[in-house]
Amino acid sequence: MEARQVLSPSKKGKLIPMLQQIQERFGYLPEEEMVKVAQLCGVTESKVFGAASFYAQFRFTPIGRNRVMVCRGTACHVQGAPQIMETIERELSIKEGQTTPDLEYTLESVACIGCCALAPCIMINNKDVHGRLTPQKVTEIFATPKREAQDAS
Amino acid sequence: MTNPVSDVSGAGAILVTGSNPTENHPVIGYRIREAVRTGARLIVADPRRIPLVDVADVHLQFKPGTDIALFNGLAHVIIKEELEDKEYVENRTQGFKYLKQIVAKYTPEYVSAITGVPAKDIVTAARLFAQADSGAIVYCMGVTQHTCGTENVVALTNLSLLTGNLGKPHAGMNPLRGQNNVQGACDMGCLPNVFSGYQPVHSDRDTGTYWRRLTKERQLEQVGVGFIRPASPGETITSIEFNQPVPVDSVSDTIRAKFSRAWGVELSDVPGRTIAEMFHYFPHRRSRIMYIMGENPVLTSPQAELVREALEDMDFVVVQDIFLNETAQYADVVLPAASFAEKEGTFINTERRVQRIHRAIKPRGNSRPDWEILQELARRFGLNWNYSSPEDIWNEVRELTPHYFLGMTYERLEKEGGLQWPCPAIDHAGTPILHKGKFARGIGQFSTVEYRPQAADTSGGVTEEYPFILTTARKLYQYHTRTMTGKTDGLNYLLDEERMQINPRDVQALKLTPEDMVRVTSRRGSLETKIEITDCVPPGIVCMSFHFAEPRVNVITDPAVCNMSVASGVKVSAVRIEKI
Amino acid sequence: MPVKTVLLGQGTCCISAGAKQISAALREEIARLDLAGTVQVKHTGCRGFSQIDPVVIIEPEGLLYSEVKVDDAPEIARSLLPQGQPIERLFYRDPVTDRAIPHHRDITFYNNQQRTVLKNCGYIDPEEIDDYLAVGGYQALRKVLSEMTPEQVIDAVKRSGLRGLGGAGFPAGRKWEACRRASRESRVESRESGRETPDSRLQTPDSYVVCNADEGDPGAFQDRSVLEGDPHSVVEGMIIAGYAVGATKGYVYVRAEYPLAVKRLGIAIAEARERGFLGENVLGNGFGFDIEIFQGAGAFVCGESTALTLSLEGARGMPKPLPRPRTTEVGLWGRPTLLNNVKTFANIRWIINKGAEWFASQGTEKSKGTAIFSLTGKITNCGLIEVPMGITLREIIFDIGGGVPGGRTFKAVQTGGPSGGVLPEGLLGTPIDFDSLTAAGSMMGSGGMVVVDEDTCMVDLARYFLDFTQKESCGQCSLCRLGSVQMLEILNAITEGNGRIEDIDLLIELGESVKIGSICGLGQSAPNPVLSTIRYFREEYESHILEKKCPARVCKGLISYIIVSDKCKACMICLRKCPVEAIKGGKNEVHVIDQDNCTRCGVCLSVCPERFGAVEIIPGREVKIHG
Amino acid sequence: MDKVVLKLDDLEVMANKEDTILQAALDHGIYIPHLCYHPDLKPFGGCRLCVVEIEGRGLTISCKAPVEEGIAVRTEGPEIDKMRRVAAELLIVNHYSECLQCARNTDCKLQDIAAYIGIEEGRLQRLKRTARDLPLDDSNPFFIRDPNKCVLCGICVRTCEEINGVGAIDFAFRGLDTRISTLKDKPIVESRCESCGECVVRCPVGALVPQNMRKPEREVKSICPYCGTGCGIYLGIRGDKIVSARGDRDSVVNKGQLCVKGRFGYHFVNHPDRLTTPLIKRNGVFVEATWDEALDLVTAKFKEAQEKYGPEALAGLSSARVTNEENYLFQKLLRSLGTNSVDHCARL
Repeated sequence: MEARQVLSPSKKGKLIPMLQQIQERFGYLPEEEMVKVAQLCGVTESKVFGAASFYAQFRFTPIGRNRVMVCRGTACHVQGAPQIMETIERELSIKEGQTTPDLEYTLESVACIGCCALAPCIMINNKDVHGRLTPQKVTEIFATPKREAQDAS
Repeated sequence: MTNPVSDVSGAGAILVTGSNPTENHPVIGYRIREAVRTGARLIVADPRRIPLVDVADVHLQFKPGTDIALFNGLAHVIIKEELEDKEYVENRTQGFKYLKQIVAKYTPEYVSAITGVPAKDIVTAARLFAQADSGAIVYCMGVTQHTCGTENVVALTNLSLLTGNLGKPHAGMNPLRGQNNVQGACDMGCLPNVFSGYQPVHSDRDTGTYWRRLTKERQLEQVGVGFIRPASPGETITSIEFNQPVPVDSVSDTIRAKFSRAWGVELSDVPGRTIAEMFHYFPHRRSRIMYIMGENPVLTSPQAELVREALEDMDFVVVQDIFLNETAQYADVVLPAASFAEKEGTFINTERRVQRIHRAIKPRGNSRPDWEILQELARRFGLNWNYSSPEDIWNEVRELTPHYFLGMTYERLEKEGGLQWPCPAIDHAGTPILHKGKFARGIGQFSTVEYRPQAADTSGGVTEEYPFILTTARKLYQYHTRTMTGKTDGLNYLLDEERMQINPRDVQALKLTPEDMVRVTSRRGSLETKIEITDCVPPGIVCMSFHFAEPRVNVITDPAVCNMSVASGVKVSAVRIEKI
Repeated sequence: MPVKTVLLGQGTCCISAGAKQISAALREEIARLDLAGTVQVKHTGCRGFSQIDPVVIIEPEGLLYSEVKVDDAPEIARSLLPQGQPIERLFYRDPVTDRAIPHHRDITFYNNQQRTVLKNCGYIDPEEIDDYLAVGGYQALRKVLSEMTPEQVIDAVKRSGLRGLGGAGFPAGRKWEACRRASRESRVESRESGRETPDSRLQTPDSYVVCNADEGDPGAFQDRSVLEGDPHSVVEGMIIAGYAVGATKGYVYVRAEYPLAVKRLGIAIAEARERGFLGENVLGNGFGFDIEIFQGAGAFVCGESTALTLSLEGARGMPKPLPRPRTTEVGLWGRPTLLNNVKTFANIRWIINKGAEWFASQGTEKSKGTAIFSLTGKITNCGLIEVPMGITLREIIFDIGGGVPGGRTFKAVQTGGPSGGVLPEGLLGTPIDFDSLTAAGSMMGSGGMVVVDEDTCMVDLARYFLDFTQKESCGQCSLCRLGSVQMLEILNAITEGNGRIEDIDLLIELGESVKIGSICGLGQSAPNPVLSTIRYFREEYESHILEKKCPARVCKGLISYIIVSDKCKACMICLRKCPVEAIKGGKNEVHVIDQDNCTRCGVCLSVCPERFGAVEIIPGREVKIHG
Repeated sequence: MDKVVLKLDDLEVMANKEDTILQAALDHGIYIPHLCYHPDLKPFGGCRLCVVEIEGRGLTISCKAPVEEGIAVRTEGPEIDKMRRVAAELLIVNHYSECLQCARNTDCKLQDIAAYIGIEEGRLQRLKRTARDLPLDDSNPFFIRDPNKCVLCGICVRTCEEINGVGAIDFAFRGLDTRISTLKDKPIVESRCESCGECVVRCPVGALVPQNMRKPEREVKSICPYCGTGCGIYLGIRGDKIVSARGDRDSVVNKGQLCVKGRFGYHFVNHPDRLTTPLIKRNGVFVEATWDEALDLVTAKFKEAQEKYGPEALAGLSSARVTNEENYLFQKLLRSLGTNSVDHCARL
């Protein structure tokens, strides 16, 4: 029965790559863009949302200017990642998955950055890795830019 | 429908044209989507982006009124690529060589120029349809409600014949009837020229209309007024080689005699008026007394203003209905009828299936089932009617229409979940698929039709003054004139007002905002409406439904009729749109 | 002609440690010293020894400089001058013997390994196809196309005994064979069915080869390292697979979180296409094959074959319940699909080049070849290792990994990530192979190997893994969706001190039900960390529940931070930094933590100067310090 | 159709070759608990309740396992019971279960399962409710969606896709957050939902229920009064009012399916605007009349006009809504009165 279904690889297979491109451009998936993807891929909007919301990569709200990703890999966990997350949450006054009201920071966790030797570690804006962290070091990382942001506002 | 509804599910390819099943025949819409899911190829030929387009392989978005060119174009590709069912064409049809000649010039490029459909889509669609194991054609008013409606059907039938799709499962020509018993009304003889089972009343069973037969020479004076367009020589009918009328004088005489004997009355052979003729443009050609049972022509007829005038002008109007509808306002007497849930009887659905309905509750107040009212009246006219139940009436229908219904007793209908006509004997299983093995007339006739552009001065002709084409449609959440759906709060909640569909590009060009009202003016009349901005309609085309009393789209539609079927060409009207 | 080559690891881990800046600085210095003619700087993948990244290797001497900083660049450049001398201070120091080791071949971390898949990682430039060709790249493909029939290829893979290295260990040859059979049958079928229409003929290849590089296991990074360090070996393996099973199209499903791997793989595919290894006519042989990269959007469950396929099709990656056709029969777009892991494909060229018998001669009776692990956690030598099957856990952890650092005691090793289990010291003799690990209550899985010491709470570790799997549960089946969350809730209660002793049995009952009742491997293995910790460390659960103490001093609800008054120098640092002002005291007044207000965030511990070491964690919450 | 013989517990049964074990069991009156299986839909396999054991092969879910010649299937056993009980308990604990206030009370699959398995309060109390409270969606005038009662069987999703092909809803998010959702979880009325109610009919629990539902006291078979498809329906009656309509599963036309108008558009029958007495227009105003008054007037007027203008002056419009019998009588009447001017709106 499953073999009989007529599937068209050309259109539907582009769904996730298209969503990735959109997120690349907007930082999240705006609703109108998802509707467009549905039309282009020949699926319904609910399917697009169903797929998008299934994958950790996609977001539905605008993202902060600085994206903080806390590694939740095993090595990081046993070296104290939960404390690191808590400290950042306290420093930024947001919870995991949220964005600060001034759109300065978005705090996320990530399955594994892959720097297990540097555990526990975080990555900011997909490039700056801070490793072998302690709560104290975290406070220092967020102290400076936060103050700048406050000054600016 | 030549084939049953359930047949759609297994079709190899489906061509849907001039029909929006998911809104107007939703359950058939489910079947089509189901077919697509299990591998059917779907071709949608429609000026609008109807919901089915979402699952279609090809959407042939042609300009309204260019149906014939498109269908001939498909035939052209099929013949050119030798995709026709050669054995079928050879053994079961005639006239192939004429068709071949006629469609020769309808190359994809030529058709593309007329219809606006990309040439490659025409080729793809033709291949998809012709190469499938079975191809079903599903159509509706979008094909027939044109001044060339019959010719559209002819061109479509050619496709079905070419590909050998008439008379086999999962295929066929499948017009979808809009109302629960429109098929039954026709089958029962509620047409001027036939008794039940299409038994002719008089010899001219062709396109002859009351008016034309009586005053043939005076037709020409009507040219330009456009109420009924005449068949001027060489324009339409004469170029069609379709069902040439057979001389049936002796046949109709015999039939009239049969009914006359059975009913115990003398029967006239004067052709009757069609609906359009009853409300004729000229008062002296109208009927003087109207008996209207369960209809609302004030809303449904094209150029509705004329109908209203005609009704006001008449000597006496009787309306028999379950609600005091818009037409009833013009009645002198209103008779309260029982609804479908309050009586026994049968309906015939679009696939020719006769099915029983049952009385679930008693009639409201003093209302009565229509058949009882009719019997009461008949008796007052001195007719000797003695029906004790709808079953009595049905048995009379069976006896007088044996070739269609003889085998269909109430008992069988009940037990077998309905039967599809013809069912001429008590041991006959009914006929799910027409034309199986053999056509009713013996051999399938290819008929040739040519595309004719809309003249600029006709209602559909687009000019600078009337740059838009207005087409009409129905919507999911309402039904006809809302006499029934308008009584369900939830349906009104989901769709509570008319909004004319218009493409965003036109909106931009006309500098409209979503809240704007517009005035829509045709050569017939004018109305004001809100708009719905949507790319369901292409630029240059606007669409309205006729569900609402206000704005009433039929005040501006074209009442010009098809010369053969006398269906109105409400699908194409040239209009102009102004912001208010 | 260069005389010396400087190899600079540029894997994600190396770059995180600053390898990019070092490279730039080094190149600049080399140019400044006019050494460009004699010294070649080559970027390579990671050499696996993450602990000492960034690493610089000087060939042909084989010198290894560890933990290099940008500031070291001028000195390294100078050492490359004809008269230059090795820089001793940058030599790797063995943590056990504290001896400086100049050459990489002498480092125990490396010389106890047996590198096949990782052989070229760290030696060749992954962005240069010629580097790969120079080490024999694409020879296997040439051989296959010129000398072997698809059946012979499949036979070789079967005889090699290679098992899928994605975790489950299904024999690769059998999978290939099944896929080839299905592919041939379906080709005949679609021709006969007559349902072919003009466009369907164009769009659907007969079958597909898919490389699973959706390495979602937290703490495993071997697939990434292979793709970053030797992408062509995967491409070559896939082309050979395509030839063998009759596929014309391949996909690499790689995590979007691996941008560098995606980039390098993209370069490798483009280069291979340019050189005729990919395309409509591979090496002029008439066989057509091409590869597309698909970036996985982040769902652990997409490691499961049907979920991965659905994901490629643009749908939710919800695994299809059994019974159902195998992916080799009905896979991507309903076509037969060969799905193998990165490492499985990377092994193919060796099997072809060196022969199935050579491959089969390694490893154990039932598990052939090598295994790759990401060795992390409380381990001295953290990194990526490749070892022959059959080696024991003890050898890996102590001989290669150098044991637990900081004089701490080994407690357990967790293998197989969230699907695996925890093995205590008593099981360190377990040999590494698919069956032995499963028998011990763990699994090979995706190759994560996390060593934990006495400071790791086993309840918390189980909770951690379960938290991961329940977040990654696709939500489709009742047992996985609700059962894993229920178990997590119980574990949360236990770690917060609200556990009941009957919860342990409830966990076992739920765990066993989830194990037998879930649709896919994710659910079926989700209880493993819980069940194995209960099995080996039940007393830790009991002390959480009965004594309200976390012996490893991890679970926040069951520990206390205290300031040891003898050690406190009343320096005010912790007092000022405490976010909730729970530390009382003053200048010259020994500080005390108010236990009622303390949130146990750990700031005081991390700010207390190391030389004082006055803040300590003690198990339990009974401590009340008044005044 | 090919048949196979298999053993279900101790019963030897003959089943169609294409059937699944669950279908074969249900056909033979053997109940296997199930929640996400629906005979109209492709099997899903998510609820895990229909687990059985094929002897010699181990556990499998019966909604997806095909019957085979000679297999012996056990529907109960220690392992099956344990797993099924845990699965059922988890579903029940996370189901918002105010049964007496639920429109689906006594007509609920979860209640059936609970009764079959025998739920023990003590065991339930060991578990925590882990699902969160989510808002209701009552945006559609015809039905209510209550995510707190949803068991994520996916029947609504599959119905929307497989039965009517609309696809207005799908699973969204994952893990415990999984829910049935439109685009961005917006109210259903803002989606492409066509309000056909097919999902409402199939929902095994109270997660989808009709608004203002009233159970009928009896049902009468009929045909839908709307379009020409001619769907078979059962009208639900309570007192002298129609309170529901459902598709006739035996109808070859609609196989139990209906559209929004057919399922929910029956209120016109009960509507107070219905004409209940004949009306005669006097001085431009309608006044109520008796049947005799009205019919006598009609007879007189018809006769008068026919005398004045001839029989052709009379014309009748019949209806595409009334029965065949009535249409037949209508044309019979007009033709008997000497005119063939009878038509209806077939072309509109």
